[in-house]
Amino acid sequence: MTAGEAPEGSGVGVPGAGWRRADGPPAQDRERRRRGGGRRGGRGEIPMVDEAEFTSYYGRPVIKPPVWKTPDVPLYLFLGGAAGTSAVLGALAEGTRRPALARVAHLTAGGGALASVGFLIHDLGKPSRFLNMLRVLKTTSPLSVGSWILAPFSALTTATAGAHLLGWFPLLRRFTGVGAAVLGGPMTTYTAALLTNTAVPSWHEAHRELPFVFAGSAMAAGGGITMALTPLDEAGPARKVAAMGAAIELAAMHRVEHGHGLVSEPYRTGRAGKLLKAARGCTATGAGLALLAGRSRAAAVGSGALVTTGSVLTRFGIFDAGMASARDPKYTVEPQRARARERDTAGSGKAAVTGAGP
Amino acid sequence: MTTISSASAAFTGEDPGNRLFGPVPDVTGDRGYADDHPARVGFFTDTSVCIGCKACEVACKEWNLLPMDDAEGTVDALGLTGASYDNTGMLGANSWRHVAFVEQSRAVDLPMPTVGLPGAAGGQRPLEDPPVVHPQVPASATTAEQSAPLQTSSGDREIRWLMSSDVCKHCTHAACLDVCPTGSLFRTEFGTVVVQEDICNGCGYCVPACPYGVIDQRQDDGRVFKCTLCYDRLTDGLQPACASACPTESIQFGDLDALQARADERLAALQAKGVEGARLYGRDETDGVGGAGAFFLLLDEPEVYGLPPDPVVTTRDLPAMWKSVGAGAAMVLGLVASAFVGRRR
Amino acid sequence: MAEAHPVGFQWVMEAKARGATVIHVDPRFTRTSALADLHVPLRAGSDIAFLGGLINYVLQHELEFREYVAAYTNAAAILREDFQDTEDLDGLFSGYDPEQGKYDETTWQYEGVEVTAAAGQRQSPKPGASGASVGAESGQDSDAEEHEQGASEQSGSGGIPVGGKPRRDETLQHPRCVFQVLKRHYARYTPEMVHEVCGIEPQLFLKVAEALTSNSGRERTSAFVYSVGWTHHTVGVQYIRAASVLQALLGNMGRPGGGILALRGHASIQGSTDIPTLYNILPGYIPMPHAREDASFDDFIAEAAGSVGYWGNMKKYAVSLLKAWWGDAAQPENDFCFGYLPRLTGDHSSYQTVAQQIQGTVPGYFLVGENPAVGHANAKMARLGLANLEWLVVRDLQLIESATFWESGPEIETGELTTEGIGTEVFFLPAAAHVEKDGSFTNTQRLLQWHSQAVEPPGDCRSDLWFYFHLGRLIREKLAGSTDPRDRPILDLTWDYPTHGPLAEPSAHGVLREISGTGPDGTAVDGYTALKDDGSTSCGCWIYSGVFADEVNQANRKKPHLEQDLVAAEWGWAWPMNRRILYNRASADPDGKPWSERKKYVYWDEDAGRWSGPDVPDFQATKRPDHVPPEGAEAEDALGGTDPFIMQGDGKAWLFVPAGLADGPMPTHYEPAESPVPNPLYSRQANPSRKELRGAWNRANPAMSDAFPFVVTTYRLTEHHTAGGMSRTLEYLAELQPEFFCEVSPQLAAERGLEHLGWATLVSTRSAIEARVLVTERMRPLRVAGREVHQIGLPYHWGKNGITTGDSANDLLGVVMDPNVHIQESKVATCDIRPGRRPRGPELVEFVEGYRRRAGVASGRLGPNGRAPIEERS
Amino acid sequence: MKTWLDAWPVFRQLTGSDPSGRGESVRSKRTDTLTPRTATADRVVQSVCPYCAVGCSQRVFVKDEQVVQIEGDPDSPISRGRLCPKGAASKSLVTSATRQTTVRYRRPHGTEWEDLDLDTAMDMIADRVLKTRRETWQDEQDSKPVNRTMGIASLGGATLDNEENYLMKKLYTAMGAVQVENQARI
Repeated sequence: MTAGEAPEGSGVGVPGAGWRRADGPPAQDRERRRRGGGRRGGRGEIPMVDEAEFTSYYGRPVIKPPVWKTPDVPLYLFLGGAAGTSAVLGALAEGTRRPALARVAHLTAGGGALASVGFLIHDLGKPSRFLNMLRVLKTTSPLSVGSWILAPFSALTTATAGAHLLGWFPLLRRFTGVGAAVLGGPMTTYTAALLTNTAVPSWHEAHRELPFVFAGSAMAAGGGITMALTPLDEAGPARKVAAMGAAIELAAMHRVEHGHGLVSEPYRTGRAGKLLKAARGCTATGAGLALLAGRSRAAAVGSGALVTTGSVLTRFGIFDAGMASARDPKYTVEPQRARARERDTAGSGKAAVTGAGP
Repeated sequence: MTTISSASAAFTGEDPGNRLFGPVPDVTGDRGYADDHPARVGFFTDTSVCIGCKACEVACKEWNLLPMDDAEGTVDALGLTGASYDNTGMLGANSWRHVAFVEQSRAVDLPMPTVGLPGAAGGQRPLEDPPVVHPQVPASATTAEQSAPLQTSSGDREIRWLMSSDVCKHCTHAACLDVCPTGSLFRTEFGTVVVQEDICNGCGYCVPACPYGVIDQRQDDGRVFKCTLCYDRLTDGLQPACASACPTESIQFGDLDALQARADERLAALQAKGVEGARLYGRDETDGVGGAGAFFLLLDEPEVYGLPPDPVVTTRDLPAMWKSVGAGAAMVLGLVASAFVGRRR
Repeated sequence: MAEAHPVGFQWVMEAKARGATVIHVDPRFTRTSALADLHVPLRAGSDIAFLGGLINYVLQHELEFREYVAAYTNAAAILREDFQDTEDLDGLFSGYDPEQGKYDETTWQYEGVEVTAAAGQRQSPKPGASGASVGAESGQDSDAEEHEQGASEQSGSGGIPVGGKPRRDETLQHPRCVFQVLKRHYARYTPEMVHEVCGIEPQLFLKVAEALTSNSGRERTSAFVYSVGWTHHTVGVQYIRAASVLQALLGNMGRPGGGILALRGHASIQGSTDIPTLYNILPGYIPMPHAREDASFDDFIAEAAGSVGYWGNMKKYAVSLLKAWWGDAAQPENDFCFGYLPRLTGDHSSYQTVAQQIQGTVPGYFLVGENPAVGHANAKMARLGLANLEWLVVRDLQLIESATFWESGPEIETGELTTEGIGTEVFFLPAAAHVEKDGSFTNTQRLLQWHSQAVEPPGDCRSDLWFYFHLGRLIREKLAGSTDPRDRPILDLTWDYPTHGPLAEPSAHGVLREISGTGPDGTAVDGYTALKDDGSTSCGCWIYSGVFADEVNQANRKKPHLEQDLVAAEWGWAWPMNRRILYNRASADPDGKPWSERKKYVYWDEDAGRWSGPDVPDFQATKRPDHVPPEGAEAEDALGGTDPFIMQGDGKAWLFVPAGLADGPMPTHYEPAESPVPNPLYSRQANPSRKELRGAWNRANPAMSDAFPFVVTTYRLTEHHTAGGMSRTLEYLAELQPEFFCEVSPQLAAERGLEHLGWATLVSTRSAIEARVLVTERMRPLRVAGREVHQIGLPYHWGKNGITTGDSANDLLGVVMDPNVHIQESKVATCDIRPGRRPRGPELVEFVEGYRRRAGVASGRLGPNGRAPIEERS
Repeated sequence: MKTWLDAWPVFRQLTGSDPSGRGESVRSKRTDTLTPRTATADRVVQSVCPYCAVGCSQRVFVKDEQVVQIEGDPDSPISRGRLCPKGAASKSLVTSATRQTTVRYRRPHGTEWEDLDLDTAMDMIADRVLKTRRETWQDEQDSKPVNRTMGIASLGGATLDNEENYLMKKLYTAMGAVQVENQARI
């Protein structure tokens, strides 16, 4: 057999033809004893997937699961949303002479913003360099744009909240409140782009719905908190906002949980599934109670609490679902393999990623 | 003085200059470097000649003074992974090169030797002429143009032991670079993607953004690390450490266009020899990341090596994301305002 | 080769790029196999059956390179009538003495030509010597307790002196000519026999035979590459012989792209045999004198020199060496201080020494950059030897297991030894690294390359040059006034090397210059041809002579290869005389013309009147190809124009070895000392003249024992280095292969319930070790002798110290040696394997003792402090 | 003011040629002054790898009398500048933290290592060599002259230089020690 000649009897040209992993039982078809527990928050055990329907490299993740820590980031998402809505509520309450609601809303917004910044900085690998967030302004980075929203927003809301507490500069309070309100809108949804603008399959595929989930969740949270803390007579708008928020959150979340085929699965299974189920329960009952909240303070507090907890659980649920979909190679490989196969068969102009395969 | 709007492709979605997605002939120029910037350089890793010796892993760690880690990136820990001879496990903050090992086999009925039982003709048998040999091929022939098929027959089975040295892809559209909020990740004058360790504050956004799972956060340090394509060596005109060490020149360093031409030749040669499954990965500039600065010749599906089959930079969908973010924000403002309309209650 | 010599493997990849076919023969599918075109899995220990099969294939189908074989080999030489082959005596050659377990080579001679007994047993009566050699005292030397006499100690490892030219039948038809003897010897090595012995399917074997023969001849050459996979056997030397016979038959020797390349495992292992810290040879492969025969210097020279070939100049080389060592004290009257040399009385190789150490008769031991506690076969035996010394000096970079055996050795864990009980006084002197000292390494292509000092050694670290120079200086100072004749050799030594630098480091350049040799006027000589036997020249090692020609350290030449041709003659310096391919006269036909334009290398240039080509001719430059030596000519003058193998007594490549080998003139398949299957060719199971060492510390697994049904073979990994002292202590290498593992096939894993990444215990009559299990299809069961034989792979790098630690594979292996060079058989043995970790502490001793009982082997219990007597051959 | 503003990448984005902030505008001062340690080394020395017998050439870079980098030497016809994992780890071998730099001594039956200065150690070793040599000297064996000692043995590694081997063989033989072995045989 001189060189250059295909070995006889093999002549199969199809890529991967007949080749399969050697008989030796690779690591993934039995639980592997790994040294020590998982690494940072939540990465934990490399999941063992049976490899029947797709190939992976010994069951290892293809992309890297996010290094963001729990509870820091989910809380950062929740507080940012709540603060954003509260800021808007506060400004409008100020404008429609609802002093109690305005005070509660502005205090929630200021506190929420500060806590949100605190968690963001705490999650940084090098917290001492948090100012580098304002070193550049990159439209390609939701976190850069977000930082340029969060920084002024938290400055304005803390100023407004401070003015409320100390009673100084009532007129200035009105302007900072309006400023905060304007930024309050984006505050509720930029964090969605933060999650969706990654390679994490379950987040990326839902990049059109997640902003609306975050918007709804933020309204539910902001409305819920202010509703609970404000006397019934002034809490009307808060109640409405909470109810509307809950509705949007439930609707949008349903799309996310079912609308994207395989990559929606992590939202329905495992820890994320349980969290989101609980979240749905809380939000739904909270919204129901909100209808009665107009009449009894207890109902208002109950509804507010429920809706807010629903919002928090939704954030944690979405976070866990993303982590699960990143750790399991199946969610990255299968959709991409399907996409590549479609394109190959369609023979569309765009050459397949895998170059001129035979 | 350019206006901010030119950076607004991310918002508006019109992206004539392919600033977010699609092929970019001169990515270095697009990132603001003067016209006389060096040519874009990169790696072509020809896994068909890789002998899995891991010299690249050691040379990289020695040059960049990286800490020891086990297959999960846990510093100063040791662990047998059971993944054939790969105990590095994956690319990470402390392993900027990772040699993957995949053992494959298939049954084949043992073919009789091509020539009938020799010995019929006495003495020296006439020899069919061997393939043309190029006597003047220089001593340092870099590519193995016509090496023989890659699966080795071993008794009644054919065994293939795939080995491949994985590295950061230095993408044309690098998601890690796009999402980095501090400007630590940047495009160098050589067209490579590098983390500026004096800027990175460890926000970790680049880690889930990378479609290949390359960059990672170092546990006890907080910052992220990845292959810099030996940016410091390049400034002095030196070849990267891994490419200098690689005994069989499986890792080839050079100008990207020269490497792409050489890779096409190599692929054609292998396919002509009937090497099944040979394909280039990351060479095509119309792929999801606009072509990679470090691309590969693989012998099987990318996912067999742990690589994504059809990676797309997340920045491609960013305009759509900003749209729905904007819509969501407006909705919130609108609905909250609507909550104040109507009778005061 | 890709595993242990990866950077050398780039040249295999270059050859493959130019269309070469790469065939890898190995029990295991390794990283080399992954890049080869063909992997031939064979049973460890059956290589001679495989190579014999190829020889038989070549002879049966008349595929040998006929003109080459007729002109350049001893194929035509006719043997004596009383020679009998293993085919006639069922596995023995004629002349075997069962009690001594040794051969008498007289019946192997060429007919009508006496081989001076230098190579044979001294006690065999030597017929009247014809030719120039002066007969040594003849007479039967029959005292029974004659020390074990390995024939090879006599001959060093250079060519064997043969008294003149044998009778030849150029038609190669004579029934007793070497060619026909060879044909009969290998007639039974058919493809079916190869399948029976090696487990290689006949079609696969024919594929290899076809590829090898079609790629040899005038137009094309094939090369063999081997390493310790061949040498670590009780028939190791015969493995290499089989490849030499095959390559000589195919005409691949001395030609570009041909030959046999030994891939040696250490930076200067070739240097360590050229300038040998070995017991049986002096620098330049001059044999160490033996106690009995060499009453006089001339006898010693006569025995070792023979009359034909370059060994004929033995006296010039020996005199020059003695002058280099003892300078002015060496005069013709005192045979140039020949009497100062200590004499050998038999086999003093490393394992014999360890056996003596265990008896406590060897008080002092120097370990210089070696780690026997992990790297020696039967590492437990080595540790017991260390425990019974008086004093031990260890020089190394790290605290290796051989230095800390008294504190953390495995025997401390089992209680066989106690720290307080071990009386060895241990000095650990830190050594300088390769960048902290000047010096030369000799690589596996005989190339001397200089490494220069980059930085001073830190702290107490010193080079070994420093250590031995100053040790010698101290000893000489302490003996300064002595009148005891025993001390003369030390005091007369030339030991005045200039020192330099803050640490008083002796000049390595100066030492290399002494090695290269100086002429009468004290200036450096150009090469060994300038050496005289009248004491006017001095030369530390004749084969290195010329490395300092023109007072330039040729080993330090660093001319970039891109400014030279492919031979790159101006990089470093290859011994001898910077020649790169040995015996390259054979790359031209008998008339001096290249065999083919494609393989043109060294050829006779008629008008220039000399041999020329890209390499230094391995021949007298102006000797015409048709030169016929005059009657009675001496040394190289006795070689004709068609005698390329200038070191051999008859100038030919030996298909048949008339003298010089302890276990037969032709390679014959014998089973390894520990084998699960019977020898299908002869009733003789293993090599009849193998060297054994009996004692409680070195029990042997009985052949075909049910207690030890599996074959185990050891090997190295790319990421680690021998006993691990230079790799398991480094972070970046330790993490690449972090744990000791064994490789088993899925079938064996299923049969014994072994789990991937689980633990396994391997047991032999020596000890039991534990390893992680890697189940892989790269290990395959083979059908051998009608039954399925499983093979287990064990890398042997691990030990107790360093970043990655584990049990040592060498604890499993015993010591049984090749009779010629006393190398241990560590590439094939038998063992048992079972899931789970091994017993700890004293239970381990009981556990292994249980196995010995079940296998019917004598007890392995040790006396106090691990002592146990050496048992004579029962 | 101008220089302070210039130091702020956002300003450079707005005014420079890299508005998206992904290249030239976000470079830090350290990035602009990056140089490899081979360029700032005091000297380069050609050496040969101490591991296997292929004999790959190495370039050793030294800075302030410390080895800062060891990599392949492109001039070598054998290795053409390439190295294997062990050869590439030569810098770790030379600068390993666990490398011993002081003499260690264990007294007979001792339970731990003690310190000893080098000159004393050398002197003690020389005394022991002479003592053992005297005690185990053999003038002859079976009435044949041997003039040797079987009491001193040596096992040298094969990473020793030729010059070191030469002095060892020369000294041992002159002392009468014959049990001199090395890794070439095992």
